[in-house]
Amino acid sequence: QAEKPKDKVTLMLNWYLYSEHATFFLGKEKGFYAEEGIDLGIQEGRGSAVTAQAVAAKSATFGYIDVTTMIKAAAKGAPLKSTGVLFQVSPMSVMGLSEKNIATPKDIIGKTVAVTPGDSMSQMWPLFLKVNDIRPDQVKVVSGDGQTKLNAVANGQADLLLGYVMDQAIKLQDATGKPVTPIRFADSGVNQISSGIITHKNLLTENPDLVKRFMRASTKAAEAAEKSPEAAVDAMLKAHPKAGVRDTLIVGMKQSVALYHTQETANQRPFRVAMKNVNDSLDLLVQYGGMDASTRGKPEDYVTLDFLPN
Amino acid sequence: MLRKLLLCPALRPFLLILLLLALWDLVIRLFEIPAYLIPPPWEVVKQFVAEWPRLLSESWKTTLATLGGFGLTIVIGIPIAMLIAYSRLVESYVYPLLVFSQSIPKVAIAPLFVVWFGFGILPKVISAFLLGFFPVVVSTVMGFKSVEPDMLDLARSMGASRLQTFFKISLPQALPAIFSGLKVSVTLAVVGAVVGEFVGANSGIGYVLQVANGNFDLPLMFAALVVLSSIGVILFVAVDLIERSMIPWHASQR
Amino acid sequence: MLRKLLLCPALRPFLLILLLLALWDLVIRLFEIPAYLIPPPWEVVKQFVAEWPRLLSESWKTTLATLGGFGLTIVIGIPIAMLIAYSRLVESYVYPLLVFSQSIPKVAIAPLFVVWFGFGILPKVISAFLLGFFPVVVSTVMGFKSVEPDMLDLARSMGASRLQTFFKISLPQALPAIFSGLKVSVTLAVVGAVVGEFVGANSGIGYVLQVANGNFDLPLMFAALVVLSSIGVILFVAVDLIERSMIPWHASQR
Amino acid sequence: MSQVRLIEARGVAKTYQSKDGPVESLKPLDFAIQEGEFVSVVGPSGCGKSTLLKMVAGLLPISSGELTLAGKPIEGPQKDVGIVFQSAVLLPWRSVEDNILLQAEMRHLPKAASQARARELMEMAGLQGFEGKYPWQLSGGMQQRASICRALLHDPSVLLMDEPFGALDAMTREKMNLELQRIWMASKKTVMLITHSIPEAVFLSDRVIVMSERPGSIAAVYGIDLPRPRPLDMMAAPEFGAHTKLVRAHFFSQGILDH
Amino acid sequence: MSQVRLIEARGVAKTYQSKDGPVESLKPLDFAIQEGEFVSVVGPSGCGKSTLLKMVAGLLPISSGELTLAGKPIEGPQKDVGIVFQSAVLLPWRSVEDNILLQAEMRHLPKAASQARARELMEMAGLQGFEGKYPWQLSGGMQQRASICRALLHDPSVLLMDEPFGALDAMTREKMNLELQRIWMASKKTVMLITHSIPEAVFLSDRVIVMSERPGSIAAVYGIDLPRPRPLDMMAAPEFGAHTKLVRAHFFSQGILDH
Ligand SMILES: Nc1ncnc2c1ncn2[C@@H]1O[C@H](COP(=O)(O)OP(=O)(O)OP(=O)(O)O)[C@@H](O)[C@H]1O
Ligand SMILES: Nc1ncnc2c1ncn2[C@@H]1O[C@H](COP(=O)(O)OP(=O)(O)OP(=O)(O)O)[C@@H](O)[C@H]1O
Ligand SMILES: O=[N+]([O-])[O-]
Ligand SMILES: [Mg+2]
Ligand SMILES: [Mg+2]
Repeated sequence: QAEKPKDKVTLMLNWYLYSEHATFFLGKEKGFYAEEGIDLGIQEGRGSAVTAQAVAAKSATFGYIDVTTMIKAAAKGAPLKSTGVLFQVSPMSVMGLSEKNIATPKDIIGKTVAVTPGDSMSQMWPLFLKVNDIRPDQVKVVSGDGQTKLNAVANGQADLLLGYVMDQAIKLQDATGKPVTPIRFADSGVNQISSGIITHKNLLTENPDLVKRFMRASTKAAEAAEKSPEAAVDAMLKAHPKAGVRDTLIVGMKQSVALYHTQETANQRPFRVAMKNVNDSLDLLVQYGGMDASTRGKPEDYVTLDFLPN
Repeated sequence: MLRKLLLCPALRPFLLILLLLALWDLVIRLFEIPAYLIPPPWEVVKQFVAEWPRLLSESWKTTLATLGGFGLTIVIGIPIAMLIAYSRLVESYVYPLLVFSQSIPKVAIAPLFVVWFGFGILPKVISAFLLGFFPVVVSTVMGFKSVEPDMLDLARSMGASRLQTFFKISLPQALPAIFSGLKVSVTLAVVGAVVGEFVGANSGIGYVLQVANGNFDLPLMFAALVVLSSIGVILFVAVDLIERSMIPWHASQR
Repeated sequence: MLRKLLLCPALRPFLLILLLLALWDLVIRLFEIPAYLIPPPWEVVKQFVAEWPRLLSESWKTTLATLGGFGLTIVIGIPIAMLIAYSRLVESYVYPLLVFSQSIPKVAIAPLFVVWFGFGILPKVISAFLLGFFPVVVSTVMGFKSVEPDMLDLARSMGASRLQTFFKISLPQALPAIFSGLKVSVTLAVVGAVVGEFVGANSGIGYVLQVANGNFDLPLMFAALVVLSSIGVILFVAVDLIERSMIPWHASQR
Repeated sequence: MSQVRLIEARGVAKTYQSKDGPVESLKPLDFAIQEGEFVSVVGPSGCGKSTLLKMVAGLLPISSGELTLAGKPIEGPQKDVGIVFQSAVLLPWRSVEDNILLQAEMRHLPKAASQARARELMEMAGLQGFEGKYPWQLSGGMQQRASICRALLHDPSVLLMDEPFGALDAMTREKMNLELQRIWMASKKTVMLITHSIPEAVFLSDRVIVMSERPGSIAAVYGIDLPRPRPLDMMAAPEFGAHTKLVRAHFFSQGILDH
Repeated sequence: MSQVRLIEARGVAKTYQSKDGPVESLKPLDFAIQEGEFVSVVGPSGCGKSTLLKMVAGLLPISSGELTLAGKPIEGPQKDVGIVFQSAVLLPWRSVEDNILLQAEMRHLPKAASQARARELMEMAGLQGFEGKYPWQLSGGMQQRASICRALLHDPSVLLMDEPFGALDAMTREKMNLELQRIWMASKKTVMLITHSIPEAVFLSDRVIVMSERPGSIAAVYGIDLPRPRPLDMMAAPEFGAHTKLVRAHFFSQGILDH
């Protein structure tokens, strides 16, 4: 086995290192990738869109990004496909400091919400309001980038912000030292697939074996991470001591693995998304996500489960 | 003949736009850049036409913020430059502080603006001001320091006050330098306003850019960038025209 | 007496730093700014000391990228400015294009750099260059256009070639203006390098900033900003010293 | 003529500080100019005449000695003084007329009256028709004449002139000499005139100060007791010749040039 | 003296275009300067002398007529020419010596030889000791002398000088006059000299061109047939006086000034 030349593979993440990335470090530490003859390099990213473009340009072999972003790019002609969806439950949520007693969607009425214009959460926001029978004019919206949203809530200019449960919720808590209550969109039935693995379409035909091996290793890694989020975080911190504060990362990682399965896929291995879930996400993209209905296509155009282990 | 045609002032903007589009198209074909990286020009033109009313109204807001910041630049930057040029003490303390503040990327601190200035036009104006004012300060200091000693002697011999010397001698002589700073400043102010809109605003071209980015709508994003650049060009040309009318005596205008 | 102390060149940097820290502390106390918005100075100093080796090695990478971009600025910006100053045709086409490109916020297009240039030093250098070169072009054009007609007559009377006139007459006379552009440029190049690091680099102060930002480690973030500003100040002072040694004849130096 | 010492120098010297050491420009000088007196200064190029004039004007600090105007030490620019610099120093962004009116603006003089006077002076100097032109549209001599008009605009009681007529042709120069004499006699100004023309110095002055080569010192002071007003043809008179000869002889005795 | 017409003007006129309409500066002129000839131009201030000189130098386009040098139309700056401008035009970033050596640098002359010649010329002009000084550290007259040295550095066969001695005192001026005559006689240059001093024009020239008031035209041309070399005391000779009187009389006949 030692003679077998290893394939150099780059996995480009969606962002700088944070909790949900720990999965891949755990897989690397446990040697899952090496076993598959893969020499894995993990590359930090600068947003899902950039990683999508980089993978499309073959600057990276695989990407770990928000699959809906990839779908938008693919609809515009980027030769991309997802080979497995890790977050099948959307981490999107609207959150505020617990002291404000905003625990249910109805409590949002009359409050001020900070959003980042154009991002996937802001796009699903109207739907979230609709399914909860809240009129758009019953909430006040202010816009800002990620940091601004946190500042606004911490400082009282806004009561709530749209963010991910495993990301902003923890940051807000760390910054203010006060507990935070997130209201998940998914709990109101507004669900979209989220983080997953993507790659260039050509790779699927040129080197299907590599894709299979990579997905096999990644599946094992995800399973290991589900079992022990702490070990995953420790693996990441071992590789990158500056990646964050252990306790915080562990909280985030626990939140992350909770998104690995919907009820339908509860008994399946990670990455095996239900195509109905993908289809629903496409519907949402067309209705709310600015996707042109003529380019919608079928779930199979964007996601394939053919490379996943059984 | 061709030269004359190319230099004809009425035709120039159109030729320029054509040139730009041709260049763009050429680059895309030459490097085979796919549409999800850089959209082809006609797609952008299409989106441009379709979204025109919205782009227009949003660009108006960005322009307002830019002008506000640029106005602050003039009102604050030039007097500061004056003080730096005239007082060694001020120079040795204020100048380094300005330089210090200048190397901080505004995108990194802009999120704080919202906390202080809310979500209105103010944070944009301040961001535009912060990006724009340093070039004006540096150029103006240089301009004031280049004033010929002979002319200052002349003013002193007339018993001119500091203020008079400033307004009648130093300022006119420093004008070409000041305007060179203002030209840089005005284009940076546009960038500043947009950065301000990135971090906290519900309107403006920066907002459109962010939304387009989120939707992976590259044609809209590039249309917005074109609008932005056009705002920059128009403001630059306006400053240039003001310069020409204010310093017709300068060697560069003879 | 106090004035003398304040002006003493050896003490000045220390007094300045003290002043800065005091100001910072004052602002925080005065406006009761919570630590999650702006950390108190001593926290930053602590983090600064703790992370010093890392900050030093990362800042070195940022400085390299800055210098690379600044070098490009000089090598590309000044010749372009020359062409603009000497040819009406080039001026009427190239100048608007430059202005056009200038009003695009680099943060908006920088992500494309990653796709094209990867994660090496190249995207940082290019970003530093793009941010820095416009001020140099504008100032240099102004400098060349301000050259006195008398001196050009002198050169022509000596049968000087265009190149000779440029190097012996126009360039020296434009130097103060060029340097004023370079000073703005060098601080912007620092910002450019950092913006480049934001979008595509795994090292440098920009990277530290982003990571600190992601971890909500404000003291580290501010320590990084201080390092960044210091790089800016040092480079600015270096350009200033070169200026002083190159144009001791100028009115501003007498 | 009153006998009040308006300008008085006691041991006034000047050493310029330059990067390669001090440059001694003027050895200690002693002289006095009475109120209403017309004094010319002649001397070889580079002997320090302009330096002296700038110190009297309060534009250049003295290095040692005592320099007083009306008894008070000169420590900065003086108020009631008009200066013609050796170079015209016209502001390129102002028309000829506006350059002349700068004097009025700086001194807050009434506008209409100043304008009228500016027109008058320009006519006197032969600049009519060029009021609206910019300095670079003028010939060298015209620029110099414009700067003379500027110095006269506010009718100062002290006039300091550094080779004001150097760029003028003989006729224009003689005409300006006559004008200057007329103005001086009418308004009894105190005048200090630097010139390279010995006949001009003799023709206009009550006294001529002759300076020696660099570093400058006062070689001699000659009183010119010719009657006033002096017509141009007085230049042909033997007394006039005697005076110029005296000054000239003094010069050549320094052995600069064998005659 | 050879009889080759080196510089020839036929109907040369100049009208400046300015924002408020054209300014006629020179009416059509006809004149010729022989090779090796020393010609002076005198005329009232603003009559167009500097304009004429710049056109001969090829620095200013003519508005109409024909202007040739050695038979070829002057269309740009000429090579073998040395020019002294009315103002010194020294580069502020160069020392006096380097200002003079600029001429050598621009013309790619050998460095050592040029340096030696520059030192020689500076000594001739009384600038020794100021080689390393910057222009603003010189007196007005010294600046002018430096610009004369620069014009002579490359030993041009044609010398165009615009009031080169205007800022010099009488003695330095006479000394420079003698030097110029010596240089001219030794190297047989063709010289066109603009001056405001009629004695200087007569003393130095083969012919004196007298111009009339603005817009300038040629009022008269006088040949000066005094023997060479001319010592300074020739100025006292009656023939000399006759010449100056002729020129001067011509001037005053224009009624500029009653004598
Ligand atoms: N700023 C300066 N720095 C150093 N030396 C100077 C400066 N200004 C003048 N000098 C020197 O002082 C001396 C006298 O200069 P000044 O201009 O007073 O002479 P001047 O008598 O007016 O000569 P001219 O008749 O040529 O105008 C000269 O040797 C000159 O080099
Ligand atoms: N650039 C210009 N634009 C317009 N008019 C000009 C320009 N240069 C000179 N003139 C005009 O041309 C005329 C002649 O000027 P010129 O400098 O040739 O005179 P000059 O005979 O040399 O006078 P001076 O003896 O005073 O130097 C003047 O009336 C002047 O106003
Ligand atoms: O800070 N920026 O110039 O993008
Ligand atoms: Mg002088
Ligand atoms: Mg002239």
